[in-house]
Amino acid sequence: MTEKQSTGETVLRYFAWLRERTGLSEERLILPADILTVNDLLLWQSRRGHPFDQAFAKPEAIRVAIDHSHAKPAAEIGSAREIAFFPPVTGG
Amino acid sequence: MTEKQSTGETVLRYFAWLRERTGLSEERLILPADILTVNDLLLWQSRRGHPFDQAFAKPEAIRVAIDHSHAKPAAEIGSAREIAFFPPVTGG
Amino acid sequence: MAVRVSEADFDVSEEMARLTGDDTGIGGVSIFVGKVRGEAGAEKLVSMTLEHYPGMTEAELERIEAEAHRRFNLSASLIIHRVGEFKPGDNIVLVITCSPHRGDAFGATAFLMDYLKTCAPFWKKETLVSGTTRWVEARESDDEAAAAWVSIGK
Amino acid sequence: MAVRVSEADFDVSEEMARLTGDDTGIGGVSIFVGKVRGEAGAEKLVSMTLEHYPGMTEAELERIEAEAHRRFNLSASLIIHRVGEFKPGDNIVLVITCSPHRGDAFGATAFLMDYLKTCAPFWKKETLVSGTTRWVEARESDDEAAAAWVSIGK
Repeated sequence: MTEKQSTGETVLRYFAWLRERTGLSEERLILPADILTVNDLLLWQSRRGHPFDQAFAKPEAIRVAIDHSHAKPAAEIGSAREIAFFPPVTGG
Repeated sequence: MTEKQSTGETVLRYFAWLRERTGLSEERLILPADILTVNDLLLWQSRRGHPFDQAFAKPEAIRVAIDHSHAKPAAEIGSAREIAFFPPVTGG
Repeated sequence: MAVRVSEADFDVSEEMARLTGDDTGIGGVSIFVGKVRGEAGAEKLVSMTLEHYPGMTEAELERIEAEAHRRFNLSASLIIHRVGEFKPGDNIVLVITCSPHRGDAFGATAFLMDYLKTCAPFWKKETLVSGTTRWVEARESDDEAAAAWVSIGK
Repeated sequence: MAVRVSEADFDVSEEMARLTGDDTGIGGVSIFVGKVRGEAGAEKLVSMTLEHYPGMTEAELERIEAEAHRRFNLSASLIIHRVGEFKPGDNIVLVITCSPHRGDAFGATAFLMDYLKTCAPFWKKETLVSGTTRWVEARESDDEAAAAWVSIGK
């Protein structure tokens, strides 16, 4: 654990219907120190109250990227600077 | 057997190195009545003398089309109006 | 190797000419163009909006492209994906791969499209004639197409 | 459905635009362009001549195209094959297939190229830097590629 991680801000980004349901495209905050994995973060979001509780009610429908790379539910947050939430992609 | 077949002329066409080795792109002639299949025809060509004997020395390297459709060695000549001889194709 | 995310349309001939250049080692060029379809299920589409994740999109497309170059013998490749608002018939995506032999080009273009559809952070929102808007849902068949490469390609 | 045998070069964008027209049912366009390579084995190529069998060529291309439409869900298709004398880098063949879904377009274009290479009566003759001319020999791998469709496609 670096000092940067425990004191630094993380940028959270929201895309597609997650952006619409949270009403946010981006926020900067200091994550609670006990959030270690993507799963922890999704659980925390679902307990954050309106509008996050509804947006994150079905975490299995949500994909997460840490610093521009896809991250699985068990992945560790580590010293992530930017974490993004979005539905499964539909480009192409 | 129609009268047309036994009396009519057949056009023989030659492509790629078969055209070069026979020195012919096309000839019209009445085929001997005992040529029934593609195999018969290839054998006849190989016994026709110079330059056909050399051009048709390896019949397995030669493909045949009857009236614009690929024909296997056992295919019957029938009342073919145009028979073509060529090496395996190399387009595309 | 090149990737581009752009609102602008692309010209297939121009992009192909630029990509092949004077490389006479190229024997086959495989191109795929994805277009906006005019129907969404039983309903007619008015428009489609494509949103993406700037920064991650480019990184992900470059990763996918690099993987294609590891798996296939490629002389050159290009991925262009458009973002913004589109009408039925508009171009969405262009993939071009060049190779000495056609098999590698065919394989690489299919591989790139399958991975792009399941990994690149783009999202489509449809506006229907009825006035409804809705986010397109990911198709299971796309996941399966991408997953198939894991077993056969590595 | 269209086939064309021509000495003239083709423009991919133009041909694609003409083929898709205003059909908004098309979601994927798969294109293949075959080009003259500058090397023939270890030797450098000066030019390549393409001979064909007028009459049979068109008939064979139409048969192959009709078979592709039976096997795949296609909205439109085009085959252009050039004949005459060419330099390294020149275009030889263009195949375009359009479909509601990309899988059918990818499959049909690969199918058309595999069959075209083994069934359509074209022959290539190379002129090398050394002055030698030689007829290109058919590749076994092309026969195998075409044969593979018999078992999986029917």
